[in-house]
Amino acid sequence: MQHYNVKIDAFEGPLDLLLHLINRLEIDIYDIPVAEITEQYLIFIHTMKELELDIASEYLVMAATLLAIKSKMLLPKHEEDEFDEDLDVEMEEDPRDELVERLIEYRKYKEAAEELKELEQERSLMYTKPPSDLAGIAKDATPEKANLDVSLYDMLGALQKLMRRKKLQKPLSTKVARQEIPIERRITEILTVLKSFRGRKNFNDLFTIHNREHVVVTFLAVLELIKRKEIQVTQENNFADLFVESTEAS
Amino acid sequence: MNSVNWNGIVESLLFAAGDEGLSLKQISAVLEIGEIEAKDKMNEIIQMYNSDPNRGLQVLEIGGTYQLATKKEFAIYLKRLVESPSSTSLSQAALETLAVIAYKQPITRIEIEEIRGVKTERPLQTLTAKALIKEVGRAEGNGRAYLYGTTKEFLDAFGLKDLAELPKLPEQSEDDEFAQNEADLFFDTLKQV
Amino acid sequence: MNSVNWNGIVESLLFAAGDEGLSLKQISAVLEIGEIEAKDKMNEIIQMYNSDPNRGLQVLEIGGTYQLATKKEFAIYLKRLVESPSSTSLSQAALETLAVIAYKQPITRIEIEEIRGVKTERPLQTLTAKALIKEVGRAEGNGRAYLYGTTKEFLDAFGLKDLAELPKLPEQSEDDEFAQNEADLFFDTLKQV
Repeated sequence: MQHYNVKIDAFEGPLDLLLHLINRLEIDIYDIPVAEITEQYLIFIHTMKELELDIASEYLVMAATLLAIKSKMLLPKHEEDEFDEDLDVEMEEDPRDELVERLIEYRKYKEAAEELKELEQERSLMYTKPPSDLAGIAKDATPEKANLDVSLYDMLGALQKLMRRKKLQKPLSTKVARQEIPIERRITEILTVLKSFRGRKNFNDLFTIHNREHVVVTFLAVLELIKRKEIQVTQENNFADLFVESTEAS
Repeated sequence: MNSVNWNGIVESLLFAAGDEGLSLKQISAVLEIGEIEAKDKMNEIIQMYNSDPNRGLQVLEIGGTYQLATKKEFAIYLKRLVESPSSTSLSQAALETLAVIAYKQPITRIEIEEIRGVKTERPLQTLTAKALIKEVGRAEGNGRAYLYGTTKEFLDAFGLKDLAELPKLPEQSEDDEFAQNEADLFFDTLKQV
Repeated sequence: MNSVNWNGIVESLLFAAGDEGLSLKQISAVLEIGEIEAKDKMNEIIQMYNSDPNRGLQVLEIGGTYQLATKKEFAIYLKRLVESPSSTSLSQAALETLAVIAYKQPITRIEIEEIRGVKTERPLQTLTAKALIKEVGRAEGNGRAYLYGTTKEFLDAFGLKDLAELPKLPEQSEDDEFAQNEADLFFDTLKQV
């Protein structure tokens, strides 16, 4: 039995998960093999349970629905004994119908969401500017305290426009100046510090510069040094400070 | 110059209005011409911007207002200079919810949840805060649930003139056709028996 | 077109740069040409705008930066636009300013302008005149600039009981990583002041 390495939060709900299974198993959505899909669906849910992930109740409701459909499908079909005048009726009574309808309806909007995403991306290629401040032009058009015909939505809308607007980068050179600190260099620096210190140094003291990049690089350098067994890290007890020393010095 | 310089005037107006945009009403008021004439002028001007490759700008028509924006093809240069906040990037849940609302508005939360098959409170909050949707009324009947619809900001964020410009929903008819064929096939099979 | 469309590129760059303008250094970096060549191009472009009566815009060279602005001769139309009765509702500039103040108060004018990227005197006047904002104190440090905050009238106008009732911005909800970046951006902008 195949295992799924897919996270449940990769899905937008049970319908999305079902569509995924249908695609994956290359099933005809109008003729879903309920037994098979139910089994796959349940495997998925069980895996989630084993991983002790929270499963939204909707997923469980869908599991029950699938089982109900499956059992209905197993009931003997009397219609087959009858004449073909009942064929239409028989088509409508397929226990899968409602689910199929929901899946198709949902799929429609899932696809529409994709199109919206593309539109949004396209829109983001077009830059706009804020309204100019015309304070100098209109002299004494002092607005009085009139009744305001604005809502919170208007304000939020204006704020969104502001957030969407792109901001000019300060001097172009700041971007260039922010080059990465090579880990090798930081490793050498840390070793030099530890060796000259001749003893244990508080781990926190290694972080001399408080910007994110420096902290990250320092941390990576420490990990690398531990791996190379060039330094040793000790801790007295839980939650106590960490101490670092050069293995060479000790 | 003995005639009014419409192009120059409109360009300066649009520039000053920025992303607030100008309505036809404002344009016709400032130019002191009728709205129909103003509309013709604006169409001419839109055309002029689009057809002139020397222009880095274009006039967008969004939700009943005109606004200036840079042409798409120059985005690569702008990206070298301007921080892109990518602020409108929405989660999949929010996009789906927005799609349902855009096509089915006005619609209640429950109806949206029926279509999506999941709880939809969080995406609704996000979309409201981003001013992409708003409460547009209350449903009849018990509960009198809020009805949601899209906003002008929605049109702007997706570059749409109006709701009619939304991409066509993946047509049901195709699916139906497909189903029809299937059914035909089914009948045919039976007849052969 | 087989050659680079300098005019189009520069127009889009200047437009997006807005009030902040562009230095020769920035222009030459984006266009990947030398500063001398860039300067020649800019002079050509300034000439082009000035000589074309169809253009409502001009390129100003102020303190080493280039920026787009409306031509003086169209100021009367801009005046008409500003004074045309948009009456009861607030301009986007005012709404934006109000939103920034509502969420970031107390805040100075300089900080607001840093966030909005444009001068904000007039919106502040409008909002003060409408009693939606007021001076709530003075900032520490040099200049001791006025700090602005919202008023009780603001709460009334927007139907809020108190400021805590302001809708949470998407970036304020912790579990949205995307939104978090956005918030960082927003706050970084502030820190730069």
